[in-house]
Amino acid sequence: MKVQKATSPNIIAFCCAQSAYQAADAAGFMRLSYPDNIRVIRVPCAGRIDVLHILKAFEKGVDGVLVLGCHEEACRHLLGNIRAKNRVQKAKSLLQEVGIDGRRVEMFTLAPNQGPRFATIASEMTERIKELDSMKPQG
Amino acid sequence: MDKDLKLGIFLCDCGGTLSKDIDFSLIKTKLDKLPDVTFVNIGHGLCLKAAREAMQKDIKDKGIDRVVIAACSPEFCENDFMNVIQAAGLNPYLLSIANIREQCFWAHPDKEKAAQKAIAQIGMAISKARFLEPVEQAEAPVTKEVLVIGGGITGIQTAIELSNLNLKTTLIEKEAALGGKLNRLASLYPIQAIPQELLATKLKQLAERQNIDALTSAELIDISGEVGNFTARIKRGKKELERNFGAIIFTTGYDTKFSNQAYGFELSDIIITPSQLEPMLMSTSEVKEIPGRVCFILDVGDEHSRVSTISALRNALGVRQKFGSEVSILCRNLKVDSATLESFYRDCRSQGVLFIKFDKPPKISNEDGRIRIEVEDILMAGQPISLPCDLLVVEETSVPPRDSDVLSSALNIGLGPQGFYQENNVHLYPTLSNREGIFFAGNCHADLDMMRALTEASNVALNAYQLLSQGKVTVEAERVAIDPGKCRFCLTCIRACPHHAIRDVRVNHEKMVAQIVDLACQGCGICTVVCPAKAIKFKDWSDDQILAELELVEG
Amino acid sequence: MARPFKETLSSEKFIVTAEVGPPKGTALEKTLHDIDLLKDKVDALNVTDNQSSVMRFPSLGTCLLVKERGGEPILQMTCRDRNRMALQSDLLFAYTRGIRNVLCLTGDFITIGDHKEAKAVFDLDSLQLLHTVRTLESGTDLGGNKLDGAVEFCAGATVTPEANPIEPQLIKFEKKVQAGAEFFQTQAIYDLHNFKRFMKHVRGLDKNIKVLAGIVLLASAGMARYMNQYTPGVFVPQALIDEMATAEKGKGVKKGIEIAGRLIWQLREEAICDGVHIMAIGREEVVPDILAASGL
Amino acid sequence: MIIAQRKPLEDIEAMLTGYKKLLVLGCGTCVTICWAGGEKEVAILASQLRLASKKDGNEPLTLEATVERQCEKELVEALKGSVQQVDAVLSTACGAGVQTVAELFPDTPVYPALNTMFVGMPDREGVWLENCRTCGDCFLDRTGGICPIVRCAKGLLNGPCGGTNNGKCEVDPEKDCAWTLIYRRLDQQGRLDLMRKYYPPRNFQAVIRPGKIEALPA
Repeated sequence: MKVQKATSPNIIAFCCAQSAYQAADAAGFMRLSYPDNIRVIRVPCAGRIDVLHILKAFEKGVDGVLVLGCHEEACRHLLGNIRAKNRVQKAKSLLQEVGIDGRRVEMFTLAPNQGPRFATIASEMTERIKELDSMKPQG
Repeated sequence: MDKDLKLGIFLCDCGGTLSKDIDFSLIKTKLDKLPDVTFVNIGHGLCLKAAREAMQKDIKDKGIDRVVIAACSPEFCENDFMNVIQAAGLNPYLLSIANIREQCFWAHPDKEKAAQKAIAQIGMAISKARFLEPVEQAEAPVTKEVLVIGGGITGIQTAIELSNLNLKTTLIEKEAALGGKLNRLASLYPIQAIPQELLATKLKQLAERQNIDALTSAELIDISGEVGNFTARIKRGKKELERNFGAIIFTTGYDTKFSNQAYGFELSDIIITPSQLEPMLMSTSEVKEIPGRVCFILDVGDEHSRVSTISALRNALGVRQKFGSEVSILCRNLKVDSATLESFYRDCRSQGVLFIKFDKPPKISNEDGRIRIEVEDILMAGQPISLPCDLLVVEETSVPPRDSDVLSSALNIGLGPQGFYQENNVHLYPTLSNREGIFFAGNCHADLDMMRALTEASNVALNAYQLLSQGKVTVEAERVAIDPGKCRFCLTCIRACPHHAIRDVRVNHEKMVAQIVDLACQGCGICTVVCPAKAIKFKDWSDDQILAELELVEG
Repeated sequence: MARPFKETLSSEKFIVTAEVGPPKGTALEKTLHDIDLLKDKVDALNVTDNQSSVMRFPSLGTCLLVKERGGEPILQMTCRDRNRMALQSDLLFAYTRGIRNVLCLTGDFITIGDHKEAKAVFDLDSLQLLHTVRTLESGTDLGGNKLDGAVEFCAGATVTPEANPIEPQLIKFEKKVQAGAEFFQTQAIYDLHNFKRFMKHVRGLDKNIKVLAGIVLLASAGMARYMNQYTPGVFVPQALIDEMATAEKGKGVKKGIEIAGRLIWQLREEAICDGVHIMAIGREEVVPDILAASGL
Repeated sequence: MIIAQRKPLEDIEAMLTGYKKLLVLGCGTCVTICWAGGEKEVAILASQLRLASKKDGNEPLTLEATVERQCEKELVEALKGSVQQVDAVLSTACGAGVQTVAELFPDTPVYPALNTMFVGMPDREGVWLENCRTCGDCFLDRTGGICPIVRCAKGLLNGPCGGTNNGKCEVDPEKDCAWTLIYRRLDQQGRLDLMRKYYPPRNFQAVIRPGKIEALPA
């Protein structure tokens, strides 16, 4: 199916259902506006997010990936968020290897009630990706 | 991915609030054209009873085999809709939800863009739906018996609470008598009772219960098995016994330790710890000479704990009442964290206990068999005070009981930075360990006063009750499952599972492979990711589903 | 002609040896100058073998120069760059050219040097090299074949008194004694308290073991701190670092000479050990000053 | 088990210049367990290669497969169909696996994606340690089960060098000094006499390379 392309850039946010996904909901509750180009994929824990998911996202043509999990020491599964952090680091270096700027992937942590933080992260990441896009050589 | 699917899409405009600016029928028209979409319906409140019944009917009538719901956040509606489609005869996991309320219409004021995003999100949900798989429910039997480790007041109370809930309980205590610290304390806080009398009452209650087996001089050797079906080996004298339990509760409490390194001097006849003072207060006849002035000192090493604050206040009052001595408490800053403790502190003051607060640790010297304390009192603008005293009571720090580390590594349960047991998530699940079916109560994992410890005792008993009361629990069977053919038995998942829910088994008595224990699995998906052979499938968060969602991202 | 080192060892004299480092390349002027300066002031000149795994002019070649100019050379041999065949043939050659002293070392590891990708040989270790010397002396080689003309060497070994833990080091030391090491040269020592304790242990084993304390010239407080942090088995006490720090800018070496001289004086005065081995590391020209400062 | 590590992507790309169709071929045994060349790593490498070539404007075909053991001819043989579809094979196996594929498919170039590092064991998650040099003349009976040939940087047989640094190795302060470990183990077992013995030079030709073992037919 063809869906109309979202306002560029395309950003995928993998959101832990324990925290970040709820923070995204909270942003909606509070009617906080953030760029509509963010596509949320809900996961049970940040520890479910795989380096491969991030790489595949870039294969599909996304411009940026956010990995959003619980604050440190607040993971329902103890170290899921720490694992996610390490995997984001790994993904950054794998992407650098193929010439994609590692700053296109970032991990942030949030609490379920941090709607404003979610909106800020979404906006800042969008700005960051726009800036990186503008630095890309044309043609 | 199944070839011929019958997708049913249910849109909800949330009582018309979402369709104010956007025509949902336009969205419906787009969705209608998609392959495999059998049915698209616009509802005005899918959370209403009538709408649900209609949905069930539609599912049945149209032969829908995958349900996509576009409504509010799955955080609110997922469980409900799972029940709805289950009632319609579908496996509840054949459901995919697009969040078009919180994460679309509520977040994006530009309704056109919000609608575009909604369509994209629905597209992602449809894409995911193609890869959904049923997850079956299964019943797992559980042993309706609980092991409580540690026979102090928390353990005793936990056993009594479990007994009240009709759960057979074995309470083990490594010492020869139950009661732990209650045997050795001179007073209690906040209960105004003689500790030994309170203990006697509790022991009497314990003895009356048919379903509590209290074993003293008993130590845990090891525990095998998983939640619902643990086997504990317990050593009692020369005998060793083996029993099965459905749940295990740690109430091992804490030990105390005086750190002479922090103080820079050793204990003596006139420098003692609270543990040495309490027996003197319990039988004053043993005290040869009544001390004229007694000083308590806190905060020389680390900041004092709740336990040591209470100890200092209780004993200061005890000394004041039993000996009539002059009593001072020297501390950096007394921390009272409840109205009850505040009033206890006021009591101490009104009964003549002096509080001296310092910034710089006091100088303590020995002078002709007496102690001289030199301190700058910050309440008196740092004025130096020279305080002679006959007895100095230093602070003891709480340390984990001696074999905590052995038990924790044997059972794969975590220890926190100070070596006490670490809760699964201290904020959300204060009495849960990282392993299903193993719980903590009392001071083995937190710095608690007695009332708080007793509250935890009843909480934790309810935790165990919830798990065991039916003699069986319903679990999702193989929700996360390891393909034995692909498993290389590299142990990566077994090492990585935060809940120790993966064990090794032999398939057909031949090949060793890892297998997930459904009852212990808490569904985080960490194993799925770490597996280097990609042998682990998380059925309702599979790679296929996640990648299918990505599929729709590009325009 | 210099006195054979073996004779010096059996005399009652307080022994002094100094280290000579061969050049990187073929310009031998400084090395020759150092040899001429020191050959009559010390009992033997000890020539390093690709020291710190840095490729240089060979130890054997430099020993020949020492010999030519009338000095008494000690040939350092490490096991890093040559296998047992090369080591044996070098020993045969050295003997025929009048080199009579050999110091058997394991050698630093390759990666600290300037040929980081080279193969580290280590076919033998220092102890096995000592045995090799003794085997060649008995008229056979390591393959058990009879030699047509044997060798005779005064063979020494090294020890690190400040190694941590010390016990395994002492076990190996004893094995070297049993293998017939005739003298020991130590890693740099600065703390005489520790060194005395080590020597007490050595004397307890065998009163006749000859130990030459390693004296490395300090050039600055920074160098002392660096060695404490990065050179295993070297410990410079804080008091000495502080003392080095009192030196005016550019006068560090002078202070270092003073300290080295004082250490040597005390080692001799209190008869702590049998002699010293001075390692000036590139500043061989100040060795006479050190000797003067020590009263020798 | 054999421990391997992936080569930098840059090196891999340099080998593969000009190929349009590739098979990335994993191995399901040692290199799966050490996270270097199992199905997961094959997927990551293939994804990287696709991303890299997409950036260059190419859209090459990248097939992925993993065999149980790439050093077994019969198991690799089964991949004939896939190999025939591609211009080159990129193997994420150890050197033995790469050579098996090369031998079976002599017409197709085979490239190594990994460096085979050593024989070792997992220490903790994601960390592997070398502890066997495959010297062919096992010495462990004399050293309390700790191999100085591989765990001492210099492979010393008669005790530590002078570089023991608080029980660590002078070559790499992150690593334990093998002889300190051996000393402690033998001391613990009351067997220090083993350390006091002199051990003559090793037989470096215990395995005449290339190694070959012929067992009697079973």
